[in-house]
This record gives sequence, C-alpha cells and structure tokens, in this order.
Amino acid sequence: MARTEIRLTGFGGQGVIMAGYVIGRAAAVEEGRHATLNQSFGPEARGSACSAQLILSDDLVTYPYLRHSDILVAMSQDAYRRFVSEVRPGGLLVFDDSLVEPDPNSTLATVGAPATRIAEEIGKRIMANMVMVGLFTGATQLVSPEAARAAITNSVPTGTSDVNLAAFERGLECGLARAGTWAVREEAQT
Amino acid sequence: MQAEASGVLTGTHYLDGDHAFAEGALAAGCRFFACYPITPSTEIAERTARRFPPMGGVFIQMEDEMAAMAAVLGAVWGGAKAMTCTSGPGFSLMMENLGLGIMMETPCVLVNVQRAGPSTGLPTMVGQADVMQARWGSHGDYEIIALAPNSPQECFDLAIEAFNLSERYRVPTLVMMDECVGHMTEKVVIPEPEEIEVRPREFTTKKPGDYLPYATNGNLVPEMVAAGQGHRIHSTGLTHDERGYPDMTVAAQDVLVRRLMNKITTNSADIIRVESDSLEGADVVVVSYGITSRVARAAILKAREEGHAVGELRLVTIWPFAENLIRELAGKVRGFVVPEINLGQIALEVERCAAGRARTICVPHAGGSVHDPERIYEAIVEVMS
Amino acid sequence: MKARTSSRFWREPLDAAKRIVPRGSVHIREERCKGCNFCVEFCPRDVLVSSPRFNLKGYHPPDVLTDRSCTACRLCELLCPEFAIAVSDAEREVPHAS
Amino acid sequence: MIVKETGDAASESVFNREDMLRSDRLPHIWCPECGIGTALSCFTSALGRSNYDLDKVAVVSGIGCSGRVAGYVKLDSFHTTHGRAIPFATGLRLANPELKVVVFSGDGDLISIGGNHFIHAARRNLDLTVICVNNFNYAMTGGQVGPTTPVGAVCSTTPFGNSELPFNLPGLAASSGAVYVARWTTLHVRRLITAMEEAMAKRGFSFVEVISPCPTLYTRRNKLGTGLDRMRDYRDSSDIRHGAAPDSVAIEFGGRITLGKFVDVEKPTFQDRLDDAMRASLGDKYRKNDRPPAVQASRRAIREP
Repeated sequence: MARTEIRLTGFGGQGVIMAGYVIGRAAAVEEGRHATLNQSFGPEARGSACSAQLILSDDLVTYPYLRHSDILVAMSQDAYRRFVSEVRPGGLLVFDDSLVEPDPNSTLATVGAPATRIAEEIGKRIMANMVMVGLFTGATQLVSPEAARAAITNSVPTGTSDVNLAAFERGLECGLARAGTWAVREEAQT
Repeated sequence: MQAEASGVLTGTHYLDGDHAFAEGALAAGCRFFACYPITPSTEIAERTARRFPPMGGVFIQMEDEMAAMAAVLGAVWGGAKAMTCTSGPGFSLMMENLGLGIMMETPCVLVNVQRAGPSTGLPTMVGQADVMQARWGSHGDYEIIALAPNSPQECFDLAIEAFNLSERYRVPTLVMMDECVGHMTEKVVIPEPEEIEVRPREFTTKKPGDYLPYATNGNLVPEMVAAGQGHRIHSTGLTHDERGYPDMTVAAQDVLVRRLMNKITTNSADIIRVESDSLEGADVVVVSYGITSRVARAAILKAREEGHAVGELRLVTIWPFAENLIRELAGKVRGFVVPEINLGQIALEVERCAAGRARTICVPHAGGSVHDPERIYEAIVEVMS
Repeated sequence: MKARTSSRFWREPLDAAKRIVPRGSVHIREERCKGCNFCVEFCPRDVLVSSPRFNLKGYHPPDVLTDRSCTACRLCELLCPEFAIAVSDAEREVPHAS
Repeated sequence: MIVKETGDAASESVFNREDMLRSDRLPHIWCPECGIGTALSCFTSALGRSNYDLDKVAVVSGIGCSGRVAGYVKLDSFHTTHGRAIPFATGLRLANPELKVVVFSGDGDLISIGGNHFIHAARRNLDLTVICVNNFNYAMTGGQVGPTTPVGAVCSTTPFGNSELPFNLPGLAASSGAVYVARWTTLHVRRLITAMEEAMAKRGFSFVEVISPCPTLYTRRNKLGTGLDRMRDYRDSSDIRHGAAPDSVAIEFGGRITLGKFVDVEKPTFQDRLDDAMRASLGDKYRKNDRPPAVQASRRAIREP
C-alpha cells in the first residue's frame, strides 16, 4: 500500500468524519503508518452533505488531498451521487445498502451492507458509522481489525466502546465475507 | 529547561492542527489562555478549556477579541506564559493590543487560523490573505515574528518554538496557521517532557531599585519582570525611556523604535527557519508556506518528472522574511513561483528581494480552497519557457 | 469664633472649652502648586490665603493667613491635586480657647 | 507652626505619601483645578490607610487624562490601550492571584470604548476595583462629547448642545452585577477615601465614581465657572443618600448630584464560582491557579548565584 485515497461521505450527523478518524487513527497511530484526514465543514451541522477525505500511506503524506479516489464510502444516496464520479476507474464503492442504491451501470467494484439497519438492530442508529468501519476493514484489508478495534476504543467517549465495537464486529463480518472483491492497485500514485 | 511534565501529553496521537497546537502550547508552559470564539480556531480554545483545570491553568473566554488580547498581555505581566487564538475578523480586532504587546515588549503567542476574507468572507474555508496584516496590521513601525506550520505535527512543534522565540526576543509571536492545517488530522508524536526544550522567562535578578525595566545593557532585549515582584515598574504604550516612563521626544522615539526593530532584524538569522529541497542547480524555485507548501509539492514532483530542475523553499518563518536567501537565489535561478491563497502578498516580498534578477510569478488564489496543483505546475513551466 | 463661610452648619460644640484641639503644621511645596486655591477655599479654619508671589510656573501658591489655627485636619493635603501640601502634627499645646 | 517650603528644602518625611508616587515625575500633566490629582491624592491616602503590601498592588489605566494615573503611582503600573484597562487587569489578576488590582481611568475610556469590558467584568464579578474619574467629556483630546455628558451640554463635537442621553454610571455598574458601587466628588475627599478603602477591601467587582471638574474644557465651555466654582457647587448642590436606588441617581445638566454608597453586597467572585464548578466536576483533579509557575521559577533563579 503506497497511497490510498478514500472519500467518506453521508449526511451530517451520521458520523462519517468519525468513521474516517477511526480508520485514519488505526493506520497512523495503531499501525505506525501515515494517514491524513481532511473534513469539509459546512455551516449546518446536521442533515447536510458531509464528507471526509482520508489518505492512507506507508510514507509521509505530502499532497494531502484526493485527486482520484480509490474508494468511496457512501452512507447516503445524495452523497453517493455527488462523489461517485471522482472515483477512479476500477475503484471501490463501500456503501450502506439500506440507504444507497448504486447505479447499476457503474463499473466500480461494490461492497454493501445494511449498516443503518444493523445499527438499529443493535439499538443505536448512530452506530451505523462503526458498522461501516467494520465493513471497510473487512473488505479492503487496508487496516487490520486489531488496529481498528484499538482505534475505536481510543476514540469513542468513555463507556461507549462496547456498543461501538459490537457494531464494528457486525460490519467486519459482512466485510470479511467480501474480502478479495477488490485489491488496491500496487503502483504508487504520485 | 525542559517542559513541565503536567502539560505534556507524551505519546502518539491522531490530532488536527488546532488540537495539536493546544498541546504544543501546554508543553511550552502556557498557563493562561484568553480568547473569543471564532471559526476555524475555536478547537484550540476548546481543547485548552478541557486541559487546563488539572494543571493550574487559567482559561477565560472574554467578551471580544480586543479583550482577549489585552487579557493575554495582562497575564504575561502577572507572570504567566499566555496565548490567544483567533481568525481573520478577530485578528483585525487584536491588532490594537498586538501593538501594545510590541511596545511593552510582552512575550506571548497569538494564533491566527486563517480563513478567507475580507470581512466575514468564507468563515469555514481556507485563506492565507492575512500574512501582510501580520507584518503591517498594527499601526506604527515594528518587526514581528510569524510562523506558518504545514502539518498538525508542526503545529505542535511550532507552538513550542513560538513561545520560546517570544521569550527570547520579548515580542508577541504570531502563528499564521490556516484553516486546512487547523482542521487536518494526522499523526502527532509528543515526546517525553525532558526531550522538549522550553525557554523559561528570563526574570531579572537585579534588586528592586537597581532594575530598569527597559534598560537593555547592550543586548537589545531587556530583562523581564512580573507585577508583584517588588520592582514597582511602570510600563506604557507611550514612547518611553529605560525606566518605562513616558518620554515624548523625537530622540526617545528614535532610540526605542529602532531597538524594537533591530532586536528582530539583527537576529533574523537565528529566528528564520526554512525547509528546502534541491535548491542547488534549480532553474526555478517554488516559494510557499502553510498548507500551500504541501499542495505545491504535487506540482513540483510532476515538473521534476518531466525533467525540470525545480527547487522547493518552504517558509516556516514568514516574518522576518528570508530575504537574504531569496536575494542569493535570485542570482542563480531563472525565476520564483509563489503560490499562496491570496492574490499576491508574499510574492511581493519575493519580487522585492529578487530585484529584477529573476522572474517572480505569483500563483494567486482568492481563497476557499487550496490551489489546483496544475496551476502551480503551469507557472513552473511558464518560468522555464 | 468667627462665622465660617465654608461650613454653613457650624455650631460651637458644647464641650468646646474642654476639648484639646490638635495642632498641625502645613508644609507646602511651592514649585508643585498650580494655584487652584482648593486649599484656601475649603480650609475650615481659614489657615491659608493665596499669596501675591508667583512660583516658577507663574501660579500664586498659598500663604499663611492665621498662625496657630491649624488643627491638622489635613483637608488641604487631601484636596490638593498637586501633592504640594503635607500636614504634620505639631506639638499639642494649650487647651483650645476661642 | 506654619512651614513654607520649596524644592529641596521640603521635609521628605512629612510628605509621607511620596513613597506611593513617582515623585520624580511630578508636577503631573493635569491642568490647574483639575480634579484627577485630588482623586489620586485620595487613592494614595486610601492605600496608606489600608495595610496592603504595596509590592502586591497593581494599577492599570487606559488612555485619556485619567489614564495617566498609572504613570504617577509608584506601584506596578500599566498604561494600556484605550478602553482596555479592564481586560488587561483581568489577565493580570487571574494570572497572579496575589495581586490587588485597581483599574483607574476615565469615563470615556471605561464606559464608551471600554464599556463592553466594564459590563462584562461586573457580570463576571471579577476581583477588581474600578475607579472612574467622571469629568463628563473626553478631555485629553480637546473636550468632545462622551458617554456621560449630560443632555444639553456643549462639547467640541456637540457645539449646539448634546442631544444624547448619558449613562448613569452607578446604575450601569449595579445592573451589571457590581458588588460595591459608590459615587463621590473630588470635594468629598474623606468619604471618597473611605469608599476607595471599602472598594479595595471588597471581594469582587467594586466601582467608585469620582465626579471631577474639567476646568479647561467641559466646565469652561459650559460656562460653569472655574474648577473652584465646580467644587463650591459640589458642596452646595449635592445630596448624600446612602443606599439610594442606583438607577435613580442619574446626573442632569445643572441639576443636583446624588452621592453615597449605593451598593454593598456579597456575591461569589468569578474565581469562587469557577473553583466551585471545577471541584464539582473534577474533584481532587482540579488544581487552582494559586501562583503563576513562571513567578516561582524566577524566585528559584534569583536564589541561584
């Protein structure tokens, strides 16, 4: 993995930034690699489109923004529509299939799981983002499940790590079932 | 002197630039923080408010930015290391007491997490258009120190550097962050306290009566003091003599203002930090700072791949300006490319120092986002043509 | 005791004859005086008058009109905006008699 | 015995407030018959009667005639920017809790350009004493209309008379939360000294308004006679009403002036409330700022050879 560019997106309030933070922390702090997270802030906190850019790299990240994302993590239909075109050909879409219906003509590899539905089953709708982290971790193998678990424990408010981890494990299960669907291309992006 | 352990969060963290800066300030010994909330600097204040109470720090959210800056100056004269943070509109309001800080020679740190202006502009989106305001924004002649971090790690590191420089030169030190760096999250490694070099305040060891608050004894920077130490000092924003007494004469003005400027300019080699790559043999040098230095990197790599000899110069210290280095390079290169998120500010300085011996091409951006690296690449190619 | 312009509500204390009235000495730094005459006007015992002399700044500093009447009340010292007057306690002498 | 003295002949020991003054700077810059000197005289007397360690008393002033007070007191003293004395003092006091901090400035500085700081410091009940010399106009700049200028008064920028309603300072201070509010004139020196003493002894935001003549500008322009005439007027046209409702003591042009101590109440200070809130949330983890660490460091440094 030289450099992987990821767009995480959804409604404000779904926790997509947090999902990006957890994956970034897993790579940078728990695994000792590098990860740059940028978030776009809007004046409205909730309900509007919200997105984060995450770059995972073995080396120090110099240019800190996306050029052609390798992976789009989408948690809403609007966000999917807005950002799908920036994904490079052969890229991957990781999506919440309870909320996003991908374009049937898309050539992207896709990995979906009903993250919001699963989160509701766990009893906390706001845990959908941790289901997505699990799904991402299992399907892409870009960070190890151990690193992701440590990142969750060290990031979420005290007393909530169990339920967050439970959501993560459900997502991870779905993701691992689809592991190998897609692999990061080997050549480094400049 | 090493950092006081209670302020140092040793370990590897995943922090944005604002949070990292707050940690750097705590490690540097900052124990007084006054502010007024403004996007995109607020996270610095929020983290400090949370971190201070167990370590005896004083956090106060003032009624406006003028008050915040004034309170910082008061706290320094009370003996604390102190800082404030703000963004464009607040930076404008702080200019008044920045001047007082310069005149009273008050060591403190002021962070401007730059957004796009003028006025309210784009409150949540990046700008770098306050760099000339940093240099010239308060009235009267002065020299200032301004640093520009380009990563959260550097926000931590330069917070400490800013406090150390302000103590060394008794001048408010500005940290001209930008929204992108402030809100960018990366790995931040905080060392052990004993590995962090913190410059303590140099209080006078003279006895009350022997001490003159603005006597420099030839080294340009007077010894510091705090209220309550028995010296019964007077300090004023008026032109003053060595006793700190107002002295409204042309002669006193000349002595004071020249010293305030000389203490920075004659030490600029000690103050200025740049980061450079491949300057030797370069045909064109890209001069940048803050987030734009990382954006320019993409353009530089692309140009190099196509065989252009492109040097890279990043201004870690914006003020005082690295003019000797630019002058020296101007005799060797064909031109400078200066991308910045404004319509040409540091480019003017580069042009001034190049003095016609090399071309200067500004790559302007009105603000709200970083440059498309392609625009910087095109400017590099333009110099080469 | 003469009527006092500066104290409309003055009356002689009933035990005046038995009271020991403190005595004071007025010290004046003439060079600081700006001639406001606050001390002259409000001295309850009319100790001071404006002198015909000029000080170095061209103001008339106060002068002494009545000797031995100062009771060290220090009103002149407190009122003086120029820190030009200080009152010290003089030796207590005879009981006050009008 | 009456002693007339000049210059060097003066007995230093008799001028016993000189140790609180930068006497090398006297005579001061204020005009003849100006009351600021008297207000400062009363302040030094109040300090002399209180038992503060004068090394731990700091005075902060803003800009203007009264702003020059900081330059004449031989205490740690700071002459800051226009209107910002209170926030500067806020930082000074919070960073160094050993200090007794007094803000000494004028009405334009404290109430107009510094008005926001004034009401917020009172709201927070910061442990500061604010002494405001009110001469009803901006004197240093030539007598412009100010936030306390009575309706009808002529100033250089209200040549046809002021039409704006002024602030009533005791009312403003009290309604903003001050725990001590008093008003005296520069004639009522003994009461003024007592008020300054009480204000400094008070924990929290204490406020003393000092009505003062401005003979050169306000008084002259409004044909109110000399400074001495104003002092006579303070004697003849003032009413002492302790405990009067602060909102009832507004000053009108040519009207009588109500003086007295209007507010003297106990309230937890900014620091008290902060400490309570922090201890409630953080328990033993809370560390109060007892003394700035930098000052401790200096003491170590001084002891070392």
